Amino acid sequence: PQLQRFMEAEVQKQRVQLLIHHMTELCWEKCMDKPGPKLDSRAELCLVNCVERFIDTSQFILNRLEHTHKAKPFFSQNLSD
Amino acid sequence: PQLQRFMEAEVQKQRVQLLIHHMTELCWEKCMDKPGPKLDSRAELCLVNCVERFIDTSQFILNRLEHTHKAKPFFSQNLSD
Amino acid sequence: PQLQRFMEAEVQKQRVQLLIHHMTELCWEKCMDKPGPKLDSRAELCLVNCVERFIDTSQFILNRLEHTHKAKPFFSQNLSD
Amino acid sequence: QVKVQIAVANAQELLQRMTDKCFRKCIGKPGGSLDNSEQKCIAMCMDRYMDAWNTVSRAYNSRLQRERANM
Amino acid sequence: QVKVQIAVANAQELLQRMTDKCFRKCIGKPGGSLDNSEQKCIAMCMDRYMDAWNTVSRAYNSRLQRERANM
Amino acid sequence: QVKVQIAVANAQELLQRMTDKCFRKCIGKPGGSLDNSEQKCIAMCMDRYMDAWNTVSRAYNSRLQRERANM
Repeated sequence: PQLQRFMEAEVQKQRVQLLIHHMTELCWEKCMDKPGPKLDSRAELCLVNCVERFIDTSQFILNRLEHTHKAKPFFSQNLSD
Repeated sequence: PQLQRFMEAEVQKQRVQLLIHHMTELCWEKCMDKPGPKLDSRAELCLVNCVERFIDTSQFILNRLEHTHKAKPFFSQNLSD
Repeated sequence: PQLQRFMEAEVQKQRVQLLIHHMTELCWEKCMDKPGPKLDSRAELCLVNCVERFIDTSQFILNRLEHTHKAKPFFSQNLSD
Repeated sequence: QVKVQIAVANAQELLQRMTDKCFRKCIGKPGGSLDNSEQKCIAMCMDRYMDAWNTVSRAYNSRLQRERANM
Repeated sequence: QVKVQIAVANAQELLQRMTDKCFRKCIGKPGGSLDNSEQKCIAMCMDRYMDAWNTVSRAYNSRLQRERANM
Repeated sequence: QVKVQIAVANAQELLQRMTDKCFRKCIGKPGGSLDNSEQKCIAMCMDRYMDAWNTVSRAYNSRLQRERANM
């Protein structure tokens, strides 16, 4: 059980790493069209906001799925077939 | 150990195949905007150059990572957390 | 053998699910540039046609590969190396 | 239990792809908060994305049945 | 047997990527059938995609050999 | 040992995505060699990509800590 807990924690860490790679790519496209000789403060702010808004978007979607009636038929259909 | 070496070689081959699929997609986008009835020599040269420059880019990046000081904090941070 | 058949069926189902996710993404890009307050009938028809034509395209490609001479050197080369 | 795992994986896959598509569509330059118009855009985008997923699933299944009937 | 599995996986990968690229390139707004000009476009696109795959494979292998010769 | 494997996989993932992005950004039509201006572009692109990765990681971790503090 200790080994299992260790493995689960490592799998979870890897999932976070993949999310960070994904956000880096997405925010790179949104904030860095012309990479300059330094990371200027505008690009840095854009990157930080991009991560914050991406997490906001995920949470907004999850919340809305839990509270809306539309979600139920989808997930039950999904589980039953 | 012989089976293991065989498996490792096969895994390595599959990695090369995925790299070739990836380069085909990338160079297709760079060199073949309008596929014609034949692979003309200009598109063919572009594809060959595209593969060569992609490998150059990978090697340039790897070399620079090894020689630059910036790489060290990144990789050590990466290993320690 | 029964467990194996069950697992194979589940793996196959998951492959279908991934195909559906892939087609949703592709057809979303082709048919839904501006999501409106309702799924209008034009977008719905476009989605259905998009799925049908995507499957047509897959089948067309598979058929042509089987009947063309070009396919043979490719697949045999592929199998022999 | 395998069935539940696959259903969960499937729902997660849908969630991830939907989040990605709706973020790209609704957030232009990311600002200091998720403002009202962005939230409305995301809500609409979610509903349409799930509609699209449902329509695609139905279209795929009906095609499959037609093909089986023709064999 | 492992070799056959890898070759099959490799052919499937090529097929998937080719279908995706040629569908995107040849089908603008999906209509009620795969019309003649779309079929021609797909056929041409397939041939060029396989040419590209072959050219890329050859270029990669010749680079690999040059590198090995230099070591 | 699992930790090392994950760190290696993570570094490889970063390397692959960075190579892809910087190749797309810096090499227009691929020519007969990697010329000087392309090399400069790649070097700058690498540095900015690693900056972006670091900034994103920090922003994600600080968000996580704020969320935990609020629970």
